[in-house]
Amino acid sequence: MEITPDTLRWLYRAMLTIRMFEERVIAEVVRGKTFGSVHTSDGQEAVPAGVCAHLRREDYIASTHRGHGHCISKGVEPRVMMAEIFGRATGSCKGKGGSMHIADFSRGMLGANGVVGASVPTACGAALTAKLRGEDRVSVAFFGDGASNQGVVHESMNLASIWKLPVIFVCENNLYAESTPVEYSTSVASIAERARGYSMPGRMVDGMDVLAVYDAAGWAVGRARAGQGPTLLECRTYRYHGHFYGDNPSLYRLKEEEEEYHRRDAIASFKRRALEQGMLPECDVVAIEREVAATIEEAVAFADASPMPSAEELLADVYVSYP
Amino acid sequence: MEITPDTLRWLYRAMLTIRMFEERVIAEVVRGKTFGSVHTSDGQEAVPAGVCAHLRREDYIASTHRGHGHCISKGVEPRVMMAEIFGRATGSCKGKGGSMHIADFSRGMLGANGVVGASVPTACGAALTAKLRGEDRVSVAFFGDGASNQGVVHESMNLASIWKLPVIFVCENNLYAESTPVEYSTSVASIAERARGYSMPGRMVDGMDVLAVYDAAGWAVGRARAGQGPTLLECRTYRYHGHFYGDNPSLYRLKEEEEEYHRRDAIASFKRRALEQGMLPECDVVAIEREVAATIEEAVAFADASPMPSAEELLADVYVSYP
Amino acid sequence: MTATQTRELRYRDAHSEALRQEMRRDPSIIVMGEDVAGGAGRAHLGIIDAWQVPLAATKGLIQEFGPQRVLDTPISEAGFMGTAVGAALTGMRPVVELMYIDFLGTCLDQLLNNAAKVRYMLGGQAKVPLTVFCRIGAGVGAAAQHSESLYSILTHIPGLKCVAPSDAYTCKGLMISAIRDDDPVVVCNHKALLSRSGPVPEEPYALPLGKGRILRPGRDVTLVGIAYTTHVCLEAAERLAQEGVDAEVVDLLSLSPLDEELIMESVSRTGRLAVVDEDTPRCSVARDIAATVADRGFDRLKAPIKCVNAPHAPVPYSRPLEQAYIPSAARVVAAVHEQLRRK
Amino acid sequence: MTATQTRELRYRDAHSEALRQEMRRDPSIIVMGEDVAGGAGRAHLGIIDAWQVPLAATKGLIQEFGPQRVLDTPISEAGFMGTAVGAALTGMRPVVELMYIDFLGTCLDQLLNNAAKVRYMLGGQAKVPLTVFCRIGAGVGAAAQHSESLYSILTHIPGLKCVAPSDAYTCKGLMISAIRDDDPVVVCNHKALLSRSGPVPEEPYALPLGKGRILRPGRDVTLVGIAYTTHVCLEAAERLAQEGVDAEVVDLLSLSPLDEELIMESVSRTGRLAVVDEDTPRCSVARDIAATVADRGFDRLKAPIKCVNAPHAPVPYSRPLEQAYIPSAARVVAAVHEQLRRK
Ligand SMILES: Cc1ncc(C[n+]2csc(CCOP(=O)(O)OP(=O)(O)O)c2C)c(N)n1
Ligand SMILES: Cc1ncc(C[n+]2csc(CCOP(=O)(O)OP(=O)(O)O)c2C)c(N)n1
Ligand SMILES: [Mg+2]
Ligand SMILES: [Mg+2]
Repeated sequence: MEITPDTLRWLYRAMLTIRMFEERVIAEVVRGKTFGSVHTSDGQEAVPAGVCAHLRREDYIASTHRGHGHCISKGVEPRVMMAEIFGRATGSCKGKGGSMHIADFSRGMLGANGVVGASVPTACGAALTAKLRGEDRVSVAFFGDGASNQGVVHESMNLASIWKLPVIFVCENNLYAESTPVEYSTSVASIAERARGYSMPGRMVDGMDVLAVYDAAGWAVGRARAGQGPTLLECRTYRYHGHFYGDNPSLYRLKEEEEEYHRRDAIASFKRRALEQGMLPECDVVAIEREVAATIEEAVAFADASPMPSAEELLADVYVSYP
Repeated sequence: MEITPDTLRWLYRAMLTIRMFEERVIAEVVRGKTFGSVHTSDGQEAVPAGVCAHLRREDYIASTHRGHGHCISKGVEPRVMMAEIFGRATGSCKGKGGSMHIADFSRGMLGANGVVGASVPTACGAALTAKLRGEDRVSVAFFGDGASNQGVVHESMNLASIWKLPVIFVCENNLYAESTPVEYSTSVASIAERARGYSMPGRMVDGMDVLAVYDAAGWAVGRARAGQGPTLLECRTYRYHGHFYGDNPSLYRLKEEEEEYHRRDAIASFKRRALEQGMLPECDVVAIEREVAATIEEAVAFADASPMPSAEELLADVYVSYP
Repeated sequence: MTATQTRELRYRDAHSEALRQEMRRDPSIIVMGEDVAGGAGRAHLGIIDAWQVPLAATKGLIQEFGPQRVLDTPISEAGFMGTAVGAALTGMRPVVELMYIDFLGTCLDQLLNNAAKVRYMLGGQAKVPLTVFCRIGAGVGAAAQHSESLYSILTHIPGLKCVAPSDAYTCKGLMISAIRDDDPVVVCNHKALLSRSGPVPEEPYALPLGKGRILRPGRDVTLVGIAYTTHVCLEAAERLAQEGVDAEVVDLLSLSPLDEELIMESVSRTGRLAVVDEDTPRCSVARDIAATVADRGFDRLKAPIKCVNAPHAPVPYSRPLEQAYIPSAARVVAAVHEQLRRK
Repeated sequence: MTATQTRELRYRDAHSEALRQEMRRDPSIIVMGEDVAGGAGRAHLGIIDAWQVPLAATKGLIQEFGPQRVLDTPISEAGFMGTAVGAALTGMRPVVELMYIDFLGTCLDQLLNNAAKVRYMLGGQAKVPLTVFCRIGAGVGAAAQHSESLYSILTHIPGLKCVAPSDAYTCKGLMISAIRDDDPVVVCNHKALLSRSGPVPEEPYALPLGKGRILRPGRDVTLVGIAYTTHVCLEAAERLAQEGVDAEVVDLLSLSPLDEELIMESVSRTGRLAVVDEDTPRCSVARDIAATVADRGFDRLKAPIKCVNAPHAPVPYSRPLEQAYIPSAARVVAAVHEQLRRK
């Protein structure tokens, strides 16, 4: 698949924003600026970046409890995300959703979702809307290896197949669901193989290689836009931190495995390759790194300066109208 | 697979009992002896008979809304079934369950279930018990083509696979779920193909041919007893009546299709073959036919003569103890 | 507009008419569910009609609106309910059939954690104009898994609305309101009412969500009914009238929002309340209403509040047991007698 | 047997101890759930310990009882709940962890239509000795999908039992009873209590299902609390005491069966009732109790019955909102003030 310098810059910026955002979120958790737990996606950056590089603003995505990377890749501003995680009135959900429920409908980001597997049919529904309206919008369902065993995911894939919905099922197989290894929980060597049971194409991709993801996603998105129906992509990836910040993954992961994935770090390897092969000039890379660092700084400053939600928010927006 | 004359007689008796039971149930519905709707399984006799021929009394089965054939094949007495359908105190469930909830734990029949797909994990649980206890009991989950799209069926197959449960998934594909044809609802040419996604063997069988079913089931039951884990069998079959008695299937089925399956009738073709090939002497066949007719007569007489449940039953057996 | 014609229509036909008229009005309305267009996609075989059971609510829709708007689903309640929520979030107005409310557990997560919460937890940026309709109630020998009322669970959930029409007129009007409403609404249709006829205007009309109505004015006791039990209340009121007891019958219609004002106003006149509810008693709508009145209406109460519910038990199959299960006029009368003994 | 030693134990550890002691006693007890033995089957890699979050309820069990009895499941709540029901029907005593009660909707069908009904609808030939434990409650910033109480839904369902321990002592005793009981029991553990310590006997002991307890005797008003809100009631009682109001605090413990006698007896002495319940108000346990008393205890009531619930809204994330969401002692005191104004 052809790739323009603009796209290369976009990919690097997206991945780096995710990485720096997640690292900063952890720092802010430690500083006590957040409530509850956060599930960070650093390590997995190549998947949302490589997929969302093909999406337009009006395309849809539906996300998971580990959704920061999806949001950023779909264009949600880090400042409203950080403010949301800080529980502030300026957050994307006015502070009422938090890390697990960031959404921005103006960007086609239909929401992170804390119930494993539950957002997959949401993506199908958005795809149905697009199809019924005759628009060429597509919809992406991100979900984990653990989610692949949820019944609703099976139901969604069957439905998407028989209705030929323009949806891309992106399974981020980071080898674990909390502490449970995928080879224990999942009765198939590659989750992509399950695609056959739905008569849709499936492909396993190296989720640490953003260009490989970009490539596969381009194919899948192209199929969806052309009315050829759904595709299942399984991206093998790895989360660098625990299931949530505070979880100690060394209780269930081997050091060697962690090291291997760090060696294959999506951002470092992409940068190396881009520079070595002259795909991107060093000045671009440096500029992006500066820019991203500034964006994250600004996001935190914005969040920090924002007020908490006002008391009326407790009862606001339960309904459009009631009675 | 070797087959003894005893087994041949058993198969014929089982199939014929189902057929005559179902035909009589319909007559009794018309006579107003039953409440609610009944889902008859005539036409599909070869599947429960061919499968249950391999089961011992202590093996388990879990069934569906269309469960009469499963019950009969697992040894539940027609008289307690008929009494149950008549809502009598002598029914297998004291008249409290009705057609959709016939069960007989003393025969390993864990219950028909009115929620599509919902009894499939029940069968897995029974298989788990057997496995944990180191017994060589097996468990059969009967379900329909429509049920195959239920999430809980996916979850059950994955679970059975990773735990290597001694369970046989028997999908009775009668081509329709209510009025919805399987080729519309189900995203795969053969449901048996989905077995790959669970790393278990799957096989499609002619469900109108009791010996073919017997053969495949023997293999699957053998695997389960030998600790080799689950198997998926898809049996192509046909229900002669509507979804329930009162439904008019000609609204959604073609006459030619109905005729084709009637031509391939499991009982008639088995009888023809058994007589032609000398597998069974005619006198045996006639004796079985007489015997079955008498069993059904007696079942109705028993049901008819039985009392309705007493008023205390309304509140009995909600709990073992409460408080 | 000419004056509206009113005809006798069965409850089930009033339901279909509401759906059809709304679909004509608004092209963003789609219908989804099992067998809503049985045989969909088989037009090439000459099979295009909707299935006719159990409610026949969608009969004929596929002919008029085509398979794009009348979507047969696989038996995948969570999947299609979730898909409907996704479609609702992005601009469609899905109307989903869940055949029997007993199947709620197969898709509750999508209603509870998605449809009901998404607007709130996303800070108001989303809305879910979803309508779900389903059958409730015992009385047709359908046994434990096809006879429940269960609306108490839906009423419990913030973010959902829930209505239960009691006749053909309210069936049409509430269905139309549910479809037009921008929040998720569950419409509960009682099986025992489906074939009852009543006068229904031809023109579309919307009855407000959150409003009950007084079907029979009275001075001595307020009887509140829900769907089928409204008719039980009316029958009890007749019997009480013969004893000289003048019962007021409130037809609840809307379970969430609750028409507290109507109930309070009635009880403040009668001083006695009995709520008749076919759902099982614990945490039921009946007890919810009783508790509301035991707080706000305490000073007006002349007698204990009575709840007449189904027993704390599943629904039995055998007819005599099933008949004993359903709240009866006799039980309502007995409850009122208890209240009056304290005069 | 020597006299039982009592130590200070955290609520969470009391829970684990109950499970461990029962598993030692009865080999038919198995544990199932997500990450109950995180890393199960990886003994060859030296990874065999149970995961430590969120409750650490199963920590160490796999070492003692092995992967045959401590079964990590895929994320398939309906599948493993249904499997547990099947195992229970055939002689095992499964203890299932459903991490958060908010996930109820993913497996409700198996609880509602199978676990709860199967005994009744099969005419008493089956029993389902199943225990489910789950986390409830807000207060830890877990937002709308991980903070609900929802036990009102379980209480609604005939065939299920439901308990909510309020401290380490009741946590151990009720967990043991739930496991020993032959009916399906759901044990609700409130997150805010998990790390609180209290005296717990070493020996196994069973507290009866269906019994509450009086934690503080009083004459003027009965405050009923559930799990965490029991502590809210105690705090409110302290504050009221300073005003000379003597509140009795009932710790409900068992939601189904309900200890009606205890509540009736208390209210018949105090004449006033306030029920404090973190679940949302409509069709809640609070209103259920209020309705029961509004019938059976009517003659003893001196004031309106008050229910102090969470609002009819999902749980918000941001701390100030979340704090306002949870019923507070201040709200309880205000409710009692309203009752007393009528003296
Ligand atoms: C229905 C449901 N069950 C359980 C959980 C608890 N839980 C949260 S994340 C998680 C693991 C998810 O694994 P996976 O899908 O692989 O995503 P990952 O965390 O690896 O990104 C679990 C079990 C939940 N949120 N929802
Ligand atoms: C969860 C659930 N959804 C819907 C129904 C209504 N229903 C009863 S049987 C049936 C069709 C089942 O089709 P299939 O699994 O193929 O079995 P068959 O009736 O053909 O034997 C449906 C939709 C139900 N009982 N349970
Ligand atoms: Mg994972
Ligand atoms: Mg079928």
